[in-house]
Amino acid sequence: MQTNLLDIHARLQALLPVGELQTQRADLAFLDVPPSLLRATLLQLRDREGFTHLVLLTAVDWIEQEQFQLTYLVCNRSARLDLGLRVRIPREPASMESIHELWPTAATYQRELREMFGIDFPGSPRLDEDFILEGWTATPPYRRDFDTLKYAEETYAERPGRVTYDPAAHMQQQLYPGER
Amino acid sequence: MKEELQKRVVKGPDGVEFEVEPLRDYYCEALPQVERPAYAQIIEDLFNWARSESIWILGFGTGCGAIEMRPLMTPRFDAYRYGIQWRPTPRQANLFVISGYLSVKTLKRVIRSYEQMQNPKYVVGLGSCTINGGMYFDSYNTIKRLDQYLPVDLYITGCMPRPEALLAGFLDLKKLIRAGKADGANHYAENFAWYKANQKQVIQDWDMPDYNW
Amino acid sequence: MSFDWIKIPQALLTVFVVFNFGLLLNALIAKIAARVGRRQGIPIWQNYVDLIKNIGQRSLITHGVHFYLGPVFRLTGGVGLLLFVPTIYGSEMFSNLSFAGDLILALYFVFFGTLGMALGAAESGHPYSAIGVSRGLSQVTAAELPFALAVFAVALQYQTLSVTDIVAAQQGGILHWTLFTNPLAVAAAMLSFLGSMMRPPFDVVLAPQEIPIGPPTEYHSSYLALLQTNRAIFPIAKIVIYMNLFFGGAASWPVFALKVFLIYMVSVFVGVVFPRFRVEQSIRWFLIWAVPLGVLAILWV
Amino acid sequence: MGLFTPDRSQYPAEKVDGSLDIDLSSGKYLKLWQGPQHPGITGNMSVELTVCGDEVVEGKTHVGYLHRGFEKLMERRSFIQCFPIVCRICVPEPDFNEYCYAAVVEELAGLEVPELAHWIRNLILEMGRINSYMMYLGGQAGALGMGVIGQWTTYARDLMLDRFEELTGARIYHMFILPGGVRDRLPEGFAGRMEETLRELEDIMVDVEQTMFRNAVFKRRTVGMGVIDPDWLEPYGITGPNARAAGVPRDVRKDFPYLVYPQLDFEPVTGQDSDIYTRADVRRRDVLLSVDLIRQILARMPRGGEVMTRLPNVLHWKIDPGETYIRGECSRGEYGYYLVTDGSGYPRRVNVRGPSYTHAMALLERMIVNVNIADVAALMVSLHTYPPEIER
Repeated sequence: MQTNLLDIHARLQALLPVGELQTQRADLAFLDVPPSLLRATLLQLRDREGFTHLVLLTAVDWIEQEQFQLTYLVCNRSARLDLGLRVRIPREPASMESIHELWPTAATYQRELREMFGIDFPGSPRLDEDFILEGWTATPPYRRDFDTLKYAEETYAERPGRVTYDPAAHMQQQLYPGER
Repeated sequence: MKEELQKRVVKGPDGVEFEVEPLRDYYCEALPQVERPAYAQIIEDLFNWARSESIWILGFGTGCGAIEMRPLMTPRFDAYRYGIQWRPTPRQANLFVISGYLSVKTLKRVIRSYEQMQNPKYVVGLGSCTINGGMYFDSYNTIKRLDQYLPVDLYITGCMPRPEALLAGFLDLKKLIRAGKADGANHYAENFAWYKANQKQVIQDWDMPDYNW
Repeated sequence: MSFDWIKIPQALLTVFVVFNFGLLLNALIAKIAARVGRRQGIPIWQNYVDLIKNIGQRSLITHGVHFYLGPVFRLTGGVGLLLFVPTIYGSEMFSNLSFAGDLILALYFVFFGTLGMALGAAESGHPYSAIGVSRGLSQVTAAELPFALAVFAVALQYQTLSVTDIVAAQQGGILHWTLFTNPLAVAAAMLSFLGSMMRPPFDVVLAPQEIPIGPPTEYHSSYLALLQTNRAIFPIAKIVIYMNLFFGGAASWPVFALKVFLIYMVSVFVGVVFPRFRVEQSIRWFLIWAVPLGVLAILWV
Repeated sequence: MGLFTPDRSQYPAEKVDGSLDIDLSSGKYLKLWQGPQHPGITGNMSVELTVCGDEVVEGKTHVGYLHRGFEKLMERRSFIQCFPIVCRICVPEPDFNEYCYAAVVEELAGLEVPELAHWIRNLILEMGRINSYMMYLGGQAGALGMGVIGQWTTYARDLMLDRFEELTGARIYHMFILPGGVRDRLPEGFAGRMEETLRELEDIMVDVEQTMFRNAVFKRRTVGMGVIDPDWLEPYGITGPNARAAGVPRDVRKDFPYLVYPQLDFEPVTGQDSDIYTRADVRRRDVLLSVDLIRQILARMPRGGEVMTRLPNVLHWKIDPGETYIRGECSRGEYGYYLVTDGSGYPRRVNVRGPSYTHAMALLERMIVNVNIADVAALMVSLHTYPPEIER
């Protein structure tokens, strides 16, 4: 019998108090998990339900709610299902349990998150080494409150003569000249 | 400063202890010299002709433009016909093709490679990102004007430039060299302080001496 | 013993001719290799331009005294090899400074250049140079072994250590060549020849994809020009020895050009379509295939 | 192979945290940087090698030389403004970025794509796959000193780029697949010219097979070298040809069919031995598979119809809150886009999942231990990684 995400969710909910399932497609759904249960959920999914492939681990900055959302997307290749685990952690101080023992490749993702979002993963190998940036001292660049345009204008010399238009305003000027 | 660059005492394999000062031992801090044409005009003309007909490109693909360098060296475009070829080491190369956008991390390596090249040396900037930032005008990690950091002899526009554009650019560069106008290395040596100030402004992690060939 | 002083300018003339021939031949070989890759390849005069350009580079950096010695020793190896071996058989003008025991000297000169590079590359302090030179020395040693065995076989066969005498013994028809009188020695020597021409599959010494570009990593400007000069002379000088020992020598320049070209082409044909061996693989290859042939060649005699 | 036994007795001891205890000043070890200025590296990245004699004791991958901050740049560009920059994320195979971005936006915006556009997209992706493999084959042979293969395959790639140019007007960055469809139909007589190109390509592939895959020295250098243990597939997230060469038929085109792959007739190419040779061979056969797929697509494609759905005013295009993930099988493995929208005219967060990310970092660092310096370049190329998609 073909397993589907609802069955898996039901089995998961019987064991752990995870959140509701939000189905995006027949083969993709997202699930809210409290930070403390993440490891148990991942272990259950990996060892019992066959979600052995960690597709990606990334973060979304919900600055309005002072939270980071960590997305752990795991995949079951034989049943052809994807499940995204959404973990909300506070933005300051941002810290999360490392999962590099479950998937060695997660260490790389965690290094990137550490550098780009400033999220700490205690125990993850080589976490504080420079990964992509070198000698970065400003706000971690992927945070929403880092303004890349402003930083670029302040740091890098500009060639005079370059103009930037706002597309909407520019097209209005082009198509309906005279109208304000 | 990084730990491996600090002055320290090291015990060699034969048990002798000696002092290592990496910045002094591994790098040379003598500033670049302005080296003017030294011979009679007719000999310099001969040399300039030879330089223009034998352009050795440093094999350093700094950005996405590097992908069009391979077709340039293969049957369709075959730049070998014009005396252009690759050299894997900066010591033997004359031309540095900055193939596209430069992130700050690469810029540091580019400066080092450029300083290791021999005078006369030329720099060609490829693509709109070396001219004014191009697509990445608002990126926090790429420079917008290459000529602030290195003396550029020639720009080839496009995103990315086609191999035909590259060939045309190289022919233009040949004309510059033959006329003796491609004098970037001396310009770099003359305005060394200005270039270094610009470079240090963007490279946060400046752990090398000012001149390191 | 009287010495004919006119021999010195005559020998230098030989060097000059061989130098030009080598530059053109290298370009021709590069063109042939380019044709295999469906390219047109470099112009035939490109090597001259490169040479002039490298001499014309303005900055020169030195890493110490031995750094100078590298290219100088290398070039001495090539020129010395050529000077003490008769280039054209029967020509007083182009028999150079050959003497009765020149075969031993030639063997020595073949090795000389690599040793010089070892000095220079070690002084340059670049790790890739050091790795390249250690590979080069071990590979050249392995490649020279079958050649030395073949040379002993030939020397035993003709009972002389003079190259001129060996060539003389091979005159009088194609069947008098060592190629037919002692095929085993020739086979061993040709295998060794592949190894010493710095072409695939035995060019791990220079391998740009691993250790760009091995021993000459730090050499530039005039140093590189010296190395390029050697690159033109040394293969030809080496081929001259092979030609004299195994292929009946050359009695005139056209025959010389043809034979050198053909022998060179052997290594090119093999080289164009093969990837390179790792150094321990190539050493094993020489020990398994070439050395037994050399031993057999000595036994044959 | 005798000389290089995996005898670890003379190797450095491990520290408590699992890293090696390497005392550089003892003179026993040498630190070598392979890259970024190095011809034996795949693109602009570097590997920091610690060698003992001729053998690598430890390798660390360093990336970031190509970082432009795409994911940040896309957050301040509207959905249609993102479309021209996404292809620049991965240079040798840009079309997958266009497809994944278009698909991910279409799913969240609820756009229906016309049937013909699906076929044209599929055609472009397969053409791009051939290009990418051609770069790989040349690089793999070049890393072992066989430059002539690179000449042939780059020539074949140029032929395919001609077809791209005819179809899209550009050589490298095509910017053809945009959210809602594709820019144009196939030009008149395209199928015939494509067939000519494919024939020439097949001829070149025969040459490549003869000179490269039946070459004794090539076999000597690659067979049994750089083996990926099938047990590593899950922990290291290995996908694509690297996994298929280990005997696991893991192919997104089959497992999670997208575009018109369900209507095409093909079987994923797999190998058995999981060494460098097998990986190269799997990719060579994958080229032939792509050639076959292009023929099928051109033969079965609908003759007419729309190629573009009607978009809302792109200057004021807002997408409702949501998040999704779209994957496709690029030449290196699973390529995916993760998009989060928050109801504004700009993406909240885009994450690009390139297969090189895991292959070049964690996997390479593990595989490079115990390898001869001479094999490092070949090993790295055989994983087929493109640095720009690691750091974006």
